[in-house]
This record gives sequence, structure tokens and C-alpha cells, in this order.
Amino acid sequence: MIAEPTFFDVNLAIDIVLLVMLLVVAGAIVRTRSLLTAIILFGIYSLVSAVWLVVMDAPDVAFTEAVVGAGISTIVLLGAILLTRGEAERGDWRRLIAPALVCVTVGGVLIYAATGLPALGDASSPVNAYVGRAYLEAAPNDIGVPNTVTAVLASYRGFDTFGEVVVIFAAGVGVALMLGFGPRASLAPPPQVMGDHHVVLRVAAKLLIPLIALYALYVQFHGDLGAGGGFQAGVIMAAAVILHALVFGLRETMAAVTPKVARSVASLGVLLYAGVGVVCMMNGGLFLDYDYLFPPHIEKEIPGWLLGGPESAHHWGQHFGIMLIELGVLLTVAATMVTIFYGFAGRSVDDAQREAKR
Amino acid sequence: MADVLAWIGGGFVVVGVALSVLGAVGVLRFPDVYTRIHAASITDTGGASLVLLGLCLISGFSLITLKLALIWAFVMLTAPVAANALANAAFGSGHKPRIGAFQIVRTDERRKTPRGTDAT
Amino acid sequence: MTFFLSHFNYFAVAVLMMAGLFIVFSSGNLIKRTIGLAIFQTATGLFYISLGKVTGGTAPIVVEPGSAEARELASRLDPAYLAQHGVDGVVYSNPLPSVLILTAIVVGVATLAVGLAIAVRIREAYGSVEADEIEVLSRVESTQPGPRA
Amino acid sequence: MLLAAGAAGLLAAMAMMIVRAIMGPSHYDRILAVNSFGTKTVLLLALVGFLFGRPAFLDIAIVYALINFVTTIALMKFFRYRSLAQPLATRADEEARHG
Repeated sequence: MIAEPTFFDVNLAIDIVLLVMLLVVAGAIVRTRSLLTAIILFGIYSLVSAVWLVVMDAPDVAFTEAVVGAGISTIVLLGAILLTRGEAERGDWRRLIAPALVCVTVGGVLIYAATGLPALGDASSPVNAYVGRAYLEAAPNDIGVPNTVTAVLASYRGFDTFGEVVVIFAAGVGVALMLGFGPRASLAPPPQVMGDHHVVLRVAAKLLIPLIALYALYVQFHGDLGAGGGFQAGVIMAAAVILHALVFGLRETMAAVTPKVARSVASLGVLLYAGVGVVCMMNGGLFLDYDYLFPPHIEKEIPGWLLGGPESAHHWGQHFGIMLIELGVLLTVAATMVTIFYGFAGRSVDDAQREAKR
Repeated sequence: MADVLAWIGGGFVVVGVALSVLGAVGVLRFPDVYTRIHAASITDTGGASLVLLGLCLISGFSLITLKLALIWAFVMLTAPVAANALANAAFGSGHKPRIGAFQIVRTDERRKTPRGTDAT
Repeated sequence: MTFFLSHFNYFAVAVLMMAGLFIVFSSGNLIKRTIGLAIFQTATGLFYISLGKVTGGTAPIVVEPGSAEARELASRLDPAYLAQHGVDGVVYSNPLPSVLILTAIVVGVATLAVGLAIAVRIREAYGSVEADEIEVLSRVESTQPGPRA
Repeated sequence: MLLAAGAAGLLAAMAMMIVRAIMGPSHYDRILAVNSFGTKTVLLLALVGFLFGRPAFLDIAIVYALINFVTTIALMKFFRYRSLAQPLATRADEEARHG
């Protein structure tokens, strides 16, 4: 392999084509005044960047971007547009001069700074030669999990990830406090929809919803071995619930997954994550130090074949610690996304008027 | 043998991609929503089937074949349903086709709208 | 030309960031602004991932050493390059940027939702999501003390 | 070689879909473009996995095929009914309403 990329390197060629697509789509988002068009284009932007992430060897991130960018954020944006309006005002062009000047200047500085960065794919750059390589070399021995991203995410940087989960939980609480937990006004009957009948859609959705939920579980438990993990699985699980609400109506969904269940599960996930950390501390380790998840006298009793051969027995704590905290992540992320969706989809313009009267 | 299969698989992939490209040209050039849906949905499912079949031939029989079959099943399940729902929604919201001798029949009054007038 | 191609990722990221920033600055509409912020955030992610890419590398999911897949991946690379940068006979890209950006994306959509919820409440209070109109309305309100009509 | 040609063709088709999504003219054209773009993305991901020698990443293609559907339905429902909360009617519902 050549150290310096040439244009005929397939990898680089796909990379550049995708980046040009991203630039074109971003330009179109800047230009359009219709927010709906902007949202659709943002969906395409996410899809393109997710393919780009696969090309750049980051399948875990691509997974997340695919589900979050193209799925959840489109739906959340649509929910927000429903409660506001679909068009942005046309600004006076003279007011665009100052922002344009700022952006061109800052962009010029950034591009100038970028010329000093190591070339794309430089294996000897400080980022790749030290810390990244150290993780790759140490993880199979320390953690015993093939997916290094999961190993770093859940074990080495477990405390950081705990913070992220708490932030997601807090964001869900914030949205629920601002928009409510679901429909408080009585939902109006379906609008007059002459000529529409969605039998095909309903049947297909009935087939797909359990498959999506099942696939989320696969992603969850396959996260040690391949791309995947709690964050991705949580969002996929939420997508299954959202699809149910889209096709069968929010009221039906709320009967199945009540807002109360959603918010309890969200807190339960954070609690599970923190609980694993506290158990490790009680057994004499540090917070989230999974090697101390089981006290030594219990660990001695665990048969080695449970995890494929006696040589992997000393990874018992790590395996179970990662599995438990990923489960916590799954619960929190899925329940938070569902709560956020309930908040946006369940609110109607009437709610605001009723609140104003109170 | 495996080599021959790989070449045949590659051939399938190229034909499937060519179908997708043709569909994309159709989406660009056709005059209204319905003809575009037509172009996109047929070539998408057809192209996807050929590409995935080709990849199956290349990979040989393994877990990957199962995953390819799953992708095929999902594409075959979702793409036509989405196209159907889209055409249904476009029709319901009063988009009128621009070509062909269509008569718009609405289920509410079963009235017939003369060709070329707005259905809304 | 080689220099331009090998730094194209960073240039593209800079332009994307500025596109996001321009939307935030120039558009008065709060929802469009949140979309701009989301683009800015994605651009940051692209930058991190670009830095972590290693030429000839594969995704940081460890292939079993000596397996058919590992041999296939190794056969694509120059042996000297492989010996210098490989781990157990395979060159991997950097896992650390993936970890940082993966969580950032999910946190990003949660905070996006918070931003949009604030926009919705502003719209309910003032009847508009355009920053200019809100400013005018809030100025009118502050000169008229008492409960909002 | 054939796979690389396939990837190039798919990228070209995706570019055309982007043009349609930007041009519109109606929002249904844009939804169609996104949906078709998603299907092409699924194929490209599968191809890229084989091209780079890690076909295990087909998982991502599967998830795309599923999520793409959810997004399309959400967009369609938004434009047709201006609501995310209403159930989609069946023929039976409709006939019950109209007698």
C-alpha cells in the first residue's frame, strides 16, 4: 500500500466523492427557505456522512449516525415544525454581509491551519501512533473484547460514557418538562382522509416492528464482537416504538408503552450503570473497575467454559460489566428517545392555549 | 470454480447497478411524481435483488449469505410499501398526474373528475 | 495535487463548519438555526474521524490473528508497512475518535431536541420563531408590566 | 474491479437523487428522492464491505433498510396529515365513518 494516497486509490476516491456530495447538500440547506426541504436534505446529509464513516473505518459511528441522523433527528425536527411553522422569513440581503465575512475569515483561518495537519491516513501522526495504537495493543489482553471501540467506550472510558448517559437522561427530562409527557388535550379524530386507505402499510408495519425490535437486541448483544452496542440498539428500539406510533396512532402506542414506563426505564438505565460502578467500589476496586465486579471467592466458582475456554475466565468481570452497562445505556437511550418523541408528537397547539388561560 | 462464480457475481452486481442508474435517470427526467415513483421503485427492488444476488455468489455460503438475504428481504418488504404509501399520499393530497388518460375516482363521493382539472 | 487530495478532508470539514455557522448567524429562524448547529456538530465529527484514519487500515474490530480474513487483509498491504504499523499482522484505524464521536452523536440529538423544545415554547409564548419578531415582541412586553395577555 | 465499477455507478445514481431532492418541485418528489437514495445507500454499503474486505459490516446496511422505511413513513405522514400522532385509517375505518 502506498503511504501517500493517489487519486486512483478506491478508498480516497469514494471519500472525496462523498465529501463533495456533503458540500453540495450543505450548500442547498443554506440556500433553501423552506424548513421542510431543509429537514429532508438534512436526512440525506446524514445518510451520506454515514456511508463516509464506513469508508473511514468507523462502522460503530456509522451505525449511530444512520439511526440518529436519518431517523430520530428527522422525526424530532418534523415534530418541532408541526408546533411552529414551515417557512423561514427571507432576510434582508444586507444583513447577510457581516455573517458571510465572519464565516469566510474563520473558514480561511481554519483552512490555513489545516495545511499544517498530518496528511489523511498518516499512520505515524501523533494521534495514531501513540494513544490509538496503545488501546489496540492492550485491549485484547485487558478486556478480551474484539471490538476495540466497545472496549474503550465501556471499560477504559466508562466514566466518560456514564457522563454522556446522564446528559442524555437530563435532556430527556428537560424536553419532557417543557413539552409534557404526551397528549394532554384529547386527540382530535383523524382528519378526513378520503381516498386513503393504508392497509398495505399497516400489514407491513405489523411485520416490521417486531423485526426492528429483535434487530435492536441483536445489535445490543453483538456489540462486543462487531459494530454495535447500547447507544445504537437504544435508538433502533426507539425507532420501532416510533414506527408503531406513526402507523397505529400515538394513543395505541401510549397504551403499550406508557409515558410512565418510559420515564421509569430511563432512570432505571442510569441507575443500573451507576450501580455496576458502586458494586465494583464495594468489592475493593475503583468506580466502574469491572475486574472487581465479582469478589474473588465467587469468581473462583465460575466455570471457564461459560465464556469459551478457561483462558478467558479472567475476563469474566469485564464481560459482564460491559454487558450490564451497555444494557443500562440501551434502557436510558431508548426510553429517553421515546419520551422525547411523546413530548413533540403528543403536544398540540391547543395545549399552549389551554396553558395560557390557566 | 470460485473464481468463475466471483466473475459471474460481479456481472450481476454491474447489471444491478446499471438498473439503479437507469432508475435514477428516470427520476431525474420523468415529468411528474407518479412516473418518478414508478421509475424509482421498480428499479430499486430489481437492482437491489441483482446486486445482492451477485454479492451472494461472490461471498460463497456463510453467515454473510444470511445477512445478504436479510437485507434483500427488508428491501423487498419496505421499498414497495413505501412507494405505495407515497403514491397514496400524493394522490390523496390532490396531486394530479400529468400524463395519461387518468380519471380520478375519489372514494368519498365516487365522482369522476374530468381529465386535466384539479382534483382538490 | 497530492497535498490537496491528502488534505481535502480537512478543507471540506472547514467549509461544512462554516456552512453551519453561517446558517446560525444569518438565519433568524430558530429551527433553521438548530439545523445549522447540527451541521456544525457533524462537521466536528467528520474532522475527528478523518484524523483517526490510517492508510490501508481497517475498522478497529480485532480480526482473529491467523484467520482467513486476517490473511486476506494483510495480503493487500506492503509487508514493510504492515510490520511497522500493524498490530498482530493487521493495520487498524484509530478507535479513539470513533468512541468520542459515537457518544457525541447521541448526545447531540438529545440536545437538539432540547433546543427544539425551547423553540416550541418560544413560539407558544410569542407566536413566532423568528428572532427579530421575538425581540420586538419582548421589548413591547417589557414596557407593559403585568401578566401577559 | 467489477465491484469498484458498481460502487462508482451507485455514487452516480446517488448524485442524481440529490439533484432531484434539491430541485423538488413538490415535497413528494423529495421524499421519493430520500427513499430511493436510502435504498442505493444500502447497496453501496454492502458493496463497500466487500470492496474493503470486511463484509461483516453488512449489519449497517440492514439497519439502513429498516430506518429508511421509518423516516419515509414519518415524512409522508407529516406532509399528508400534518400530524405525527394520528393513526393511519384503514378502509374499514373509512367505511364506518361514511356509513
